[in-house]
Amino acid sequence: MTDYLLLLVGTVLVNNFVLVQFLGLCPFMGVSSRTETAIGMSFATIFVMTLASLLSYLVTTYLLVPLDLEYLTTMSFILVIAVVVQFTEMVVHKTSASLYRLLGIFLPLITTNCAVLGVALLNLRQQHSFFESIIYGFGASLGFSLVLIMFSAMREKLANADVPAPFKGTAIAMITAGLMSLAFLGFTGLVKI
Amino acid sequence: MNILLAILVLGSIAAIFGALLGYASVRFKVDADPIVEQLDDLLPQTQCGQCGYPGCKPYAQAVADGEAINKCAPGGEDTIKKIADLMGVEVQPLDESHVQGDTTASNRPKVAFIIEEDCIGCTKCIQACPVDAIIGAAKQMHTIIIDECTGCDLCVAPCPVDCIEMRELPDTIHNWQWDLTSIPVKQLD
Amino acid sequence: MVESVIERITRGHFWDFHGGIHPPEQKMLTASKPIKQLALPKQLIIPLQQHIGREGDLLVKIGDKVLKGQALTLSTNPMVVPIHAPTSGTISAIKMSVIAHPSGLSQLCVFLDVDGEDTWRKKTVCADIEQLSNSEIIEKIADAGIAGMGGAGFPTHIKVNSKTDINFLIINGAECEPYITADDLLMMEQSNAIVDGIKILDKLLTPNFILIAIEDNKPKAIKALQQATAAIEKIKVCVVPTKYPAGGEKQLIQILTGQEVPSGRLPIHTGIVMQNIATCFAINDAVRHDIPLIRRVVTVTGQALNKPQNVWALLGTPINFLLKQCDVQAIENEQQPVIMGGPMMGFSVSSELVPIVKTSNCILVPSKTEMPSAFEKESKEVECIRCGQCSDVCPSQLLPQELQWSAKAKDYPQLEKLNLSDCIDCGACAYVCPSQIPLVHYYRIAKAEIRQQQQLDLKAEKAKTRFEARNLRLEKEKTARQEKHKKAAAARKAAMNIATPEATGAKSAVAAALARVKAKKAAQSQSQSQASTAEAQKNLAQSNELATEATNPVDEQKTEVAAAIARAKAKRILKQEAANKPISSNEGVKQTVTAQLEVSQPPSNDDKKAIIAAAIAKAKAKKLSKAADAVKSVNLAESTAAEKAVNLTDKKAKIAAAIAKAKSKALAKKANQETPITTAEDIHLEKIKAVRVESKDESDSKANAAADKKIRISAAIAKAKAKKKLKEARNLAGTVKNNDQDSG
Amino acid sequence: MAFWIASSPHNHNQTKTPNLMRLVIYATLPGILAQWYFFGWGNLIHIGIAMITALVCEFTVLSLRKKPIAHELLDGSALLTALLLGICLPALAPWWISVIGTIFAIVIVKQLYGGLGHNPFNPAMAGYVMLLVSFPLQMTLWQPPLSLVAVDLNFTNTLTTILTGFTVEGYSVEQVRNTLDGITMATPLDTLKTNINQGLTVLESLNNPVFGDNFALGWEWINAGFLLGGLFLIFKKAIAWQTPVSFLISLFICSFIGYSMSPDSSASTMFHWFSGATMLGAFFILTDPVTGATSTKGRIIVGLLAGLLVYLIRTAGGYPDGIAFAILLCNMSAPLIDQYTRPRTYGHLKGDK
Repeated sequence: MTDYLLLLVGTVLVNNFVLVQFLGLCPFMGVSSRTETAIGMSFATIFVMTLASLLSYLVTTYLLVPLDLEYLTTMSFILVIAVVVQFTEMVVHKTSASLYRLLGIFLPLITTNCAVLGVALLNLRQQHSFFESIIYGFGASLGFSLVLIMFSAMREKLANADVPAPFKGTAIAMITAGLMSLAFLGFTGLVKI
Repeated sequence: MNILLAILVLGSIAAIFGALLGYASVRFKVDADPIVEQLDDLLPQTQCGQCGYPGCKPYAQAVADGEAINKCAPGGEDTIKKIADLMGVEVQPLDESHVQGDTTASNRPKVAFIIEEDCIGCTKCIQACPVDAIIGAAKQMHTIIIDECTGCDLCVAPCPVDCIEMRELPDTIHNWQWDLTSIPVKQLD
Repeated sequence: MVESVIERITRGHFWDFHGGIHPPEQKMLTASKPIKQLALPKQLIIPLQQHIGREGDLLVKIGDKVLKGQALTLSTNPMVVPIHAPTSGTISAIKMSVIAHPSGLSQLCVFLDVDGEDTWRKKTVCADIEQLSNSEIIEKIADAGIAGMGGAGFPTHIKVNSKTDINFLIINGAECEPYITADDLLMMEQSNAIVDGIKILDKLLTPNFILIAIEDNKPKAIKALQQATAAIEKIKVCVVPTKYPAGGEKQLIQILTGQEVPSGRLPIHTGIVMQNIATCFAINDAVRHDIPLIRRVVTVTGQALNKPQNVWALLGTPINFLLKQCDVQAIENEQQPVIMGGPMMGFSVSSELVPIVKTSNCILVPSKTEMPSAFEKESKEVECIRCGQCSDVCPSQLLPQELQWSAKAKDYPQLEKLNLSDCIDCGACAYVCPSQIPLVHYYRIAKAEIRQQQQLDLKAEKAKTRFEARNLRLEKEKTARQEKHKKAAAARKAAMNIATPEATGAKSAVAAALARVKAKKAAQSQSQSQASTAEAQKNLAQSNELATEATNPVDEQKTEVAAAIARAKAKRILKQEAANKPISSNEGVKQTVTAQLEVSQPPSNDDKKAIIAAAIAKAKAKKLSKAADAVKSVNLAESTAAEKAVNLTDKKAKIAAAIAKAKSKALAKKANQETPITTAEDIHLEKIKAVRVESKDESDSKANAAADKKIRISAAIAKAKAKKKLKEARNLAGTVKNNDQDSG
Repeated sequence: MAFWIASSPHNHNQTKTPNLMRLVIYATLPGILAQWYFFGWGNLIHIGIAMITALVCEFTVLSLRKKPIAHELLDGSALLTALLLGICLPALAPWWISVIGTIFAIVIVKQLYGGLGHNPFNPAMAGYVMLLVSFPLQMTLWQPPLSLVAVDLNFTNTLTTILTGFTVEGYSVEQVRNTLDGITMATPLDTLKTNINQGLTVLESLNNPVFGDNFALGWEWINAGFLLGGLFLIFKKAIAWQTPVSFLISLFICSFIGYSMSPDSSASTMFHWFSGATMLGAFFILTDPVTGATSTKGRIIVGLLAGLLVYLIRTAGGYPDGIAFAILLCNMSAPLIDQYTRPRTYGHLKGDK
């Protein structure tokens, strides 16, 4: 139990996917201009990443390994992720039309969120068990969501700031992300994995 | 043999997922959202036709069908930005070719004004007005209902005697915008 | 609940509101001096609108002599409060003048040259108010022109005419703004009159409790009112702690009752009514002594004055008069702020001619040492450091700094989310801001813009519906027209089938039609009847030629036959037109000549009908306009007496117009000309309702009756004419159809 | 006499931001004096260098942006940033450390966001963290308290060490850092962490002279100095009391829980309060209004969060002191906290925004 908790804390804070491992930067920059959108994106990503790491574990363990087809890992993972994202898109479209419009292109683009493929591949590399995979996927997406929402709140505040013209928009957002990353270094060594 | 197996495995995964998605698309079917109405709500409703469409609703329809979003001159950049947000496309600068008249002069709202001595009662402006804000009959002097005029200036061009001009609405205490610098200060001896 | 509130109050325990500040009070400048009676100024400038609502209708004109207390405007609407002549004199001008408004804009004002005699109009003093019914009292309050004298200027007679159960009547004597002592002095000197006013309010509203709230920095006023109300169980004098803005309506309610007025609602919805001290005094004057609201106590204060004190100022007194009375120290080459109201919420005036109005309680002329920030030419604003002092002092518990960011970014949805509309403009945030940001100013601009945006949205919505209605109408007309064209085409086809088979080629038919058109055109002009015959003959020849050209040159005989037939037809047409001529000329005489002459469309069946309809409508319109003019003149001449009559004529005119409309519709069946017709009617309706006022003759009520009659007659005539026309048109249509059949 | 138009309110209580900044700078004096007394001139020299750099940076950026220079240069905010950074730096760190740190703090963390009032991160702490991550060696050149130092660290010696790396007599920094016993010194927090990792109990490690008689030689007095200054600021209403109070309580509770669970491997509550930069962070950095939360509730939450983070990083993290990181993390979360702790407006029901 403690192990699982440590794994969770480790993935959320210490090895944060966005600020420490620099994965999933595209949606991190793309959908963080408004908190509402960021929260919606967070839920979608948590859903996708958890489900994708679960499914990819199943596919590897029960299909690819027995059949000696490990070289198909990446391909089949992409397939899994694409399906999960597509499914999520439909659900979001059905449940919240406004969120669907707010997320726009970034919703289908979760497919190309490298954090999703990353979590599946890292699960494989670190030889996580079934539950570990799920927790790792969940923790990674939770960490992603945490910083995404915080970042969006900061960007809303920044929208009113008197930023010099060349640094307006994405530039200052990148600098902010860098400073956040700096702050997250404080968690180094918190959990020894 | 190995390749066949690979194809088979991938194919079967794809087939299963495909079936799943197919079911989901039926299960979570969404009716097309009334985007035209939303677009129409964003447009300023001056019905000026500067976009090249006969009114705001037709332009909203056209935007929904893929027309450029930057043709609404009265709405200006605010409207373009809102449409861009709604349509999920990039903000574009206003298409200058669709701007009629002198928009640089001031942003104050204007309404049409008929110089009544010059009016010959030709009814041409009545036919041009998109919101029926001009009253008058043939050979009778026409006049503008100021409250209904949207300031689209569509009636200016058809007038054969050039008796219509666009005038700024006067400042009153009801529409004053707290511009303290504009207050004339008088000397007190 | 109510009991516990009262218990707490009797124990001297009050609730507290969030935030608040303690600016330097400076009330000692004027608090110890009695209210001074001033000499009469030379001229008074009385704005027509001194309250929230609309201007009343003027009752006087330039040159009129008025007596003190005489009404200058008339209230025709509950939101209109009349104004009165503050003293006797002559109306010297009625023109735009700078009014007491932060914008420094002008509004219509009555200029009264004071004659110095101060003669009252006849007063009917009411000895016993118990004999008056509530509605009589309310009428007296309304006629006296009383509007809330604390600042907003809401018409008092609306506020006291409440149907709901009133729990608390709160009399606001808090006067929390620094410097101002007008209510304080009034309470000291006129406590009995104020209590009498409160009794009248008690009679009107029958509240469970009456609370008089006074800040604890006014011990003399508290004492005076406590003595005056000692005998009355229901009235409680509440001594509230001094804190700005304790005198704000919502804040005072919270202090006394612990209740909050829900956002967007009025205190009356929670069973609370609040009245100002000065308003109570004015109510007593109006109801008991028949003195309308023509004067008020004004605190003239500030260290730039040598003799600051409270004065009884007549409404309309220009501030330069007051400043001179209080001995202002003019500073050379220095721009001196003169503030109407207190230092926190008052506004600086732009002209020395700004008059005292019902809501002006203070004229503040600060010196540079006492209020340096009021003299600053350039804003010392620096960036907000989010210190949060503004949110600590905000009595509405808003987040002023976040509002400020959003206001600067013009993010209006966010501003509404942050409840900008609940800001009461008290200025506490700007007072404490270490970055010296003029927060309230930002909010005011944002509020004004939000309000305008809302109006624009409303206008856009209206424009949209109008546009859609227009489109619908145009669409209908189009389909109707198409339908008719189809019918006509079908009729022609049928006619062609019946007619002799190969006698005429299509082209000769066209030629014949052309000839017909020309012949008709010629025939229509009465004066040129001779010429028209000649022309018709010429046309005949032309049609002949045309026919010749049209037919196949190979078969000459056929051509000749065809030409002959065409000629014959043309002749017949000519005859026909000649027969028609008298009718049309008659029409021309009967109707307006212009209407007929300009019509020059090809006389197809439908168009003819339409032309006739247009003519009728036009004629009618003219008649109506004449009637309308008469109505207008009547309206001007006898504005009060004739009003009902005007309404009557208005109604009649409307009916006539409606009849005409219905008829023209039936006739024209939505032909091309409908748009101008309906709008023509609109214009006259519009005119009758109210348009420009320019009349030369002053007719009396007889004229009114005459106008009435005229309209009726004109309606009758129009009806008759329309009937006749209809018949004629049918005949005409019949003949034309016959012609067509013949020619075919 | 002419009329002058202005918007209400016409009155103002005449407080000014520069005055506020100056007050905060004065309030650091007791702490700085204690620092000088126990650790010599090092930090004062760094403060000086940082202040000069800060003014130069501000001047450059403001003139590039064509902003009113005199107005903003003298508002005291840049000086305060430099002061805080200078206090935090190791006394014997080379001069360019404070120069780089200040440039980063002023130019990137403050001015790129638009200057005073717009920066989401505390410039001094961001600069410090950047230095700590980029120059770990120089940033751990801690100097033992003067009473334990073998070399006589007078003003000139310190100055030459900072500028050249050697004292006038030619001792290197490493030699200077050796105590009389010839042991290289670290801060008490550092020492404690290393010792615990090596399996020593707290009691055993407290024998180290660096801890002095109470918790941490010298540091306790520096913290006391900053506590004094902080209380002065609260008394003058220059800072909000909620943040430091909730931060100290949170840190107290966390360390108390830790201490009562395993007294051998956890430092006492008072050790946490009076070592490292606890008081400086609590009263001078966390309370920075620009980067903190604005509502009362938000301030309390930020304080609690900071206390927890400081404890976590100090006890379990890779860095000896967690104040700077904790503050940056709090800066990050402040806007979000603000969004969810908006007070109920008058006349609105709870939850009805």
